[in-house]
Amino acid sequence: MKKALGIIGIFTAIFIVASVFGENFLTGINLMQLTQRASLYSILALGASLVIVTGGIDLSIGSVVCLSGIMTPWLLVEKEWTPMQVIPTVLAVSAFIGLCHGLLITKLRLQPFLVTLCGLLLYRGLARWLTGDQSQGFQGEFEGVRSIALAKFAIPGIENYRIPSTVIPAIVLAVAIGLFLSRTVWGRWLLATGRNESAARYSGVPTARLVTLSYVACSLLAGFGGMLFIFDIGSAQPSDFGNFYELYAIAAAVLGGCSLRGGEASVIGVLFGAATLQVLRNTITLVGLSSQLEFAVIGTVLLVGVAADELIRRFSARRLERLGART
Amino acid sequence: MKKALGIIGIFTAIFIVASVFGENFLTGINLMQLTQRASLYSILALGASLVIVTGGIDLSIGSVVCLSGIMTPWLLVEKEWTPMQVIPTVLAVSAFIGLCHGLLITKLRLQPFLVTLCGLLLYRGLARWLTGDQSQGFQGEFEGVRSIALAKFAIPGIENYRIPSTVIPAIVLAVAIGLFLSRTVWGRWLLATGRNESAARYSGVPTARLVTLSYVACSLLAGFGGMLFIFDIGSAQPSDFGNFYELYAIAAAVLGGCSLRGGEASVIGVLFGAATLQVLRNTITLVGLSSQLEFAVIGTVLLVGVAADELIRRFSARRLERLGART
Amino acid sequence: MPSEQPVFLRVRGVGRRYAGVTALADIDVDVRGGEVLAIVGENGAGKSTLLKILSGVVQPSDGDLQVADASGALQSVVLDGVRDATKAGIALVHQELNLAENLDVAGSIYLGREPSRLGLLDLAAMRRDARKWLARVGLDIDPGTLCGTLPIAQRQLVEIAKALSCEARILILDEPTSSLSAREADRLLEIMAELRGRGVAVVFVSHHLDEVMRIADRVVVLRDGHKTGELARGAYDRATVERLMVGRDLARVERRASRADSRVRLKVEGLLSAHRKKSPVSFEVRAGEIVGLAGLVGAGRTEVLEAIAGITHAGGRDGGRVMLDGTELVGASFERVRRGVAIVPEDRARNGLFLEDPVSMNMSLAWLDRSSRARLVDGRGERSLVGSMIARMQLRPAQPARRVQTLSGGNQQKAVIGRWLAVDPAVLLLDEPTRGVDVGARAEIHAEVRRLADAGSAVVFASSELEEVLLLADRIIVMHEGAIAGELAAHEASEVAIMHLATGGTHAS
Amino acid sequence: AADLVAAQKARIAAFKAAPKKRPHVAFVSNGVADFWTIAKAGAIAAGKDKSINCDVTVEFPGGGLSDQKRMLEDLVIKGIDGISVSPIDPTNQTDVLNLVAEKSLLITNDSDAPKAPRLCYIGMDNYDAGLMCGKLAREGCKGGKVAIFIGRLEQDNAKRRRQGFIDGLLGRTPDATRYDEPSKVLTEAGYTIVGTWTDSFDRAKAKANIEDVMIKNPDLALMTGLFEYNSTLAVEVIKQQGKQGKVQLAAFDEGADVIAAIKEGFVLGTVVQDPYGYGFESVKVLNAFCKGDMSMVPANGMISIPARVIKKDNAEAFWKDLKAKIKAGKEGGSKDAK
Ligand SMILES: Nc1ncnc2c1ncn2[C@@H]1O[C@H](COP(=O)(O)OP(=O)(O)OP(=O)(O)O)[C@@H](O)[C@H]1O
Ligand SMILES: Nc1ncnc2c1ncn2[C@@H]1O[C@H](COP(=O)(O)OP(=O)(O)OP(=O)(O)O)[C@@H](O)[C@H]1O
Ligand SMILES: [Mg+2]
Ligand SMILES: [Mg+2]
Repeated sequence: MKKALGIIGIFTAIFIVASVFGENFLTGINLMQLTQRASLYSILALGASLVIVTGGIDLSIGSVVCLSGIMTPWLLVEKEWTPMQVIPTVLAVSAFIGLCHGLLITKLRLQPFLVTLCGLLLYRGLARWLTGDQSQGFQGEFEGVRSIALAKFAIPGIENYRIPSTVIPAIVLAVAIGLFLSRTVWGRWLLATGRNESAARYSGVPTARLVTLSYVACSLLAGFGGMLFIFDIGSAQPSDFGNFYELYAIAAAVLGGCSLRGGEASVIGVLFGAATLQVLRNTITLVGLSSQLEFAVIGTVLLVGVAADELIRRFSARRLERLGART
Repeated sequence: MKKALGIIGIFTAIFIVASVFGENFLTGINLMQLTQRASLYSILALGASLVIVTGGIDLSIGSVVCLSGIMTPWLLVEKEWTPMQVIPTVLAVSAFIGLCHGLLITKLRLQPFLVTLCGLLLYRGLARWLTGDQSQGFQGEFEGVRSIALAKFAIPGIENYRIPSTVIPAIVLAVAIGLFLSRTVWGRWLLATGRNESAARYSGVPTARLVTLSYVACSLLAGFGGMLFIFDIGSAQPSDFGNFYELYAIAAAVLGGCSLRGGEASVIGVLFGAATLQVLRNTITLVGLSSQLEFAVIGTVLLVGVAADELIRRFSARRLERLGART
Repeated sequence: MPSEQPVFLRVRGVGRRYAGVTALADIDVDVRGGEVLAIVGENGAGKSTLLKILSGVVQPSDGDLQVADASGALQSVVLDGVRDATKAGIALVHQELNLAENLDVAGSIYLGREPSRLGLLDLAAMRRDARKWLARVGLDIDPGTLCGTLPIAQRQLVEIAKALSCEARILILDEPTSSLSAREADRLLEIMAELRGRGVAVVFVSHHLDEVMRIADRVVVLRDGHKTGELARGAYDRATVERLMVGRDLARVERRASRADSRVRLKVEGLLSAHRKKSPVSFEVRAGEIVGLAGLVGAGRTEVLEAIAGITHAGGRDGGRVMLDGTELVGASFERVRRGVAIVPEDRARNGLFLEDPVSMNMSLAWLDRSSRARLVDGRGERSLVGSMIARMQLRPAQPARRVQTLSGGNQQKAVIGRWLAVDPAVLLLDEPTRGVDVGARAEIHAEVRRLADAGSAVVFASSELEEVLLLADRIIVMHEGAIAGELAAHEASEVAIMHLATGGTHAS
Repeated sequence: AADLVAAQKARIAAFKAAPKKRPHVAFVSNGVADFWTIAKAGAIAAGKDKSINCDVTVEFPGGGLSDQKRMLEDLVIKGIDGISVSPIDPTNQTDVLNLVAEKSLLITNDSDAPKAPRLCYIGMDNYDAGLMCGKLAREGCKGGKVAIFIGRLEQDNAKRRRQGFIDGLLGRTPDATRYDEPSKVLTEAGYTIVGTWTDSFDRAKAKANIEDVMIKNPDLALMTGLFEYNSTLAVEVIKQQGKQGKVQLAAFDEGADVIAAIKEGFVLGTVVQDPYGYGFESVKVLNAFCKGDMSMVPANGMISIPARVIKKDNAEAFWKDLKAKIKAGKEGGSKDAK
């Protein structure tokens, strides 16, 4: 929780600015769409944070999003599979990808950066080759399955704002991962492995198995996220769908208090990290800044945010020290 | 040298395959163009390796390439500066960017990933804003400056193949960095800092200064590389120029034997790493594989390459041990 | 206290506060040339903090440091960083090891002070001079060896060589002998005496009072960050010092009666280690028995313990077998831990601790797996366990939420041991169990280990301190160059007998 | 879709009685390119035009489909009165296009979405433009090996443009529904189309593609770069390798280097669209809608702004005109011309 305070602060600041200066920012429909986007990216970021906790990194998230997002309509439309066949298949493929990463990293001891970078190239290439570079979409059909990501639930008494269905998996996953890390033996082991792999091994932790598991979970979530993304967007091009999403996911996790050296995570922080990025982008449009400036603004705001967070933290630590000595 | 053996092996294998199956692969002009491309990417990769040695990472390389590559023709053509003014300015801006990274990382102790990710967004945004998203080119002029990257030197006795001028900075930088790391006091300190910062600090090494220096060098090389790239290509669009180049640079460094945990580098390996990626792309076109498959092929080849390297290493270590039992 | 020796360094009213603790308060010390100054105190008393302040690693919160200049006059200084200290002629060997593993030994020794010509390293000179300093500390290795491949004792010697090579006026050593065996420790004491003879000021910390008795000219005693006494040679004895340290008299612990009659719990057959293929090791440990492994640095004790725990896989296809209660132990370390094997590693920072994590996490890690139902952590149970283990191990400060990194060295060691004592393992393997632990706490740890053995566990420990081996072990196995050189029952063992075997002599002693 | 169109028309009819005082309209591209910068100049010029006079927002989505979707959603929320969009993948973008039609007024530019509830399309037919380019090539090069370079093939306009080029080059009877696989080598009418290469907008790669293809086929007779920078880079490579006149180039769009090369005479010519017109007309039409006026929309819903072929004779005049337009657009400030 303490680790998440920084990003919650940054989020709040941006939210206030957006409310004051953004046209129609505080309307139900805008908040609804923001919730949707934040949920989708959260799912990827949660996966990323599991890998980051082990001290690893997964650069293939965006490509797995692409592969699963492309496969879903491709299997449904071109191959005419039923949704009941497609969903498990896509998830299984994603999990298998993660398993390969995990085994290459733990058994062959290859660097995670390298393995998942190859993955980044490979799965996108696979998606492009599979579809012959044609964009894939539902062509207006499959409303049924797509409602997994498109349904909205009304809240009695509140108009305009309805809860998007993607919130449910995002929250369920966040709670599950949060509990997993703090309340289960395996979660504790994962944290220990990330902090000091060798000490974890001496303490009887099956480190290789846990690291593998975290890569499986990350790819599985990326695959699941990719499916939700495509249900939401309706169509995608293999050559650009999911580009840079790994950076967004990792950025959300790191902003949320995960250290890339491993052993630290904050699920609440990750959710806020993902939401911050989305609110920021939305704000830029609603405030009417040029989309040319979008990147520059996001970069600056994040940098100023984390720098301010660090300075505040330091200042308060120094005060504590000066007060000193309770012993 | 030993660390570079793996990538030299991979490179050789690909080179042989390309010679056998690639149409006109072994022609002078193709080899000349490959030398040119390998040199350009090597410059970025050498910069990346300096940062990786410290245990850090620089994700902003591609955006610095973009900013400097866009600024060069923009200042020359739109602002009508002279080349003598433009080149130092662009290099100074790049170095200044690196200085900011270094200070944020060492003084504020922010995570390098986060700082340079913000940089990735910021400098591209800056380039887009500066030029109003307009692509920048030399419009057929400035042959003089451009020859910095376009001149070719004939070798007496060899026809067709001439040495591209970009080889010179690449080789000079490689030798300089190689000597720096292995033969100078500062290089030694950099290596020590990368592996065990506190050990270095306790030995009186000015670690913060060295880390800052390495970020300055990395951005400076990225800026220099960006300039050479634009001299070579002639024009660029701010929204996509240099996208993903940081990944190519880091991949080349890691393939070449740099460990992302820091403290390890092999300059020869980095050169071969950069060359491998370029030969691979060239081979795909010359062999006549669909460009859709390009990513998939690169991913697979690299993965198989590093896995094979690791297995061979392990196998030979075991043989050595079996022969050995040196005690 | 008048003394004819010149004061090199004067400490006046120095204190250091951290968030939550006062590590050091109002310390006055004079460091004199040609004198060996020992600093003693319990774990967490503030010894390391004081030494770090003297060497510029840590800045004092208050107080004043004065350093003698060329003419011998004392000048107030601010030592901001190691560089300043080096300039003032001060060198420090840290309590925790600090070597960059990617450098070779020569590179490590000269890190920060590399000889260079025109900016280029003078590698030849570095190697040559490094060899000289290595010989000085009695370490016979090639200066081109990578530090990462050295066992901990050799690293410690490299660090000492590094400090010696500074040829400083003031040499500061924080528990330099804690991971050395008797022979290397003796050699180090000789070196210290020699330096003293040459007018160098030597400051050192040790928990071995016999070392202190042998060499120190003056002893400064710290307790809870305060100076409780300063005694000159001849004015102190062991009991006085202990009383000043602990505030009471320490009870002497006697060796307990051996219980070698019960069934065999742990059986090691023909174990070949990963690095030495030639000499298989076999021995048995009975239920309730405590076996001590003795030997010189590099004798192979660590390798044996790690092979039993499955950390390093025994070399070759026929790497020997380890049986627990009659069934073979197979697989990786986690499978062995499941069956009740526990190992306290030699290098706590590298293999034992999660430095950035709180004490509670470090102490409950092994317990989690045993206690949890359905893999869920029982939060309340965990808290009470950690509380009771902190009390049992006398961890100070007793704050479960404190990061282990900020504990003193001895307290860190207690945290690692506590992790395993919490789960009552069937086999407890301890590698240098009381490294850096103070006298009082050492007795406590020994008592805990005995309690565990009395409950029927098999205990094997390796220690470089003969005193500890003699005191704790029921049976002593002496190793020499990777093989078992002989076995001694506790009652027939003596330091001489052990050293005889350890240096390659035969059993006929 | 039909009822959404009807609903929009009803709203426009209602504006007749109560016209919007100062409408706020948006122009959304399908990516970032010089082409769109020129279109932006047109849109902003229209906003400031005395007879039109409205607020204009221009958005360039840099991240493909999902980015375009997000921008459209955000614009709708902002309460924009009308949007002219160049949809990246209209067959699969029905949701977001419907959303725009529901809350605002939807027209398309550059790339059409006939099935979407758009009120009209402003632009040209990319197949026709490709055909022009193909014919230009056929005139200048009587057979031999031909290579096609294009940023990417996923978008509809790219596919149509490429197909138009092939049909024009080979002298087939025009048929926009034809589709030749990009991976196949086509040998027909004395020409061999050796392949189509894409680069996902990475220029260094685009250049490498051209160089590599020229190495693989030393006897290449003709190239075409179907996106602006593909042509620009082709000119660059031809110059660097001194192949002026040996390899012909039929270009697309108005890259500065391409125009210069046409003037020099080693490029056959280029097919240019009128992005300025797309921008200008889009704003003009949307503004008229907000005043309740639908008269400029023809029955088939296509407001055609045809492509032109620029050759050596008209290059100079074209270039001067273009520069003047861009300059006028830039003077309006960076983005929102209010
Ligand atoms: N960085 C820090 N942050 C907070 N507290 C610290 C820090 N470093 C030391 N301390 C505290 O200061 C006190 C003194 O520690 P110090 O390391 O000096 O003890 P020591 O006498 O060397 O003990 P040992 O014999 O166990 O090495 C301890 O209570 C310790 O927890
Ligand atoms: N990773 C390794 N690579 C090569 N040799 C090793 C390695 N680890 C240990 N050795 C060698 O094996 C020998 C036995 O080392 P070990 O650490 O088991 O000795 P020890 O008796 O525990 O001594 P101490 O702990 O006092 O150093 C040493 O000589 C050491 O050089
Ligand atoms: Mg200490
Ligand atoms: Mg040992």
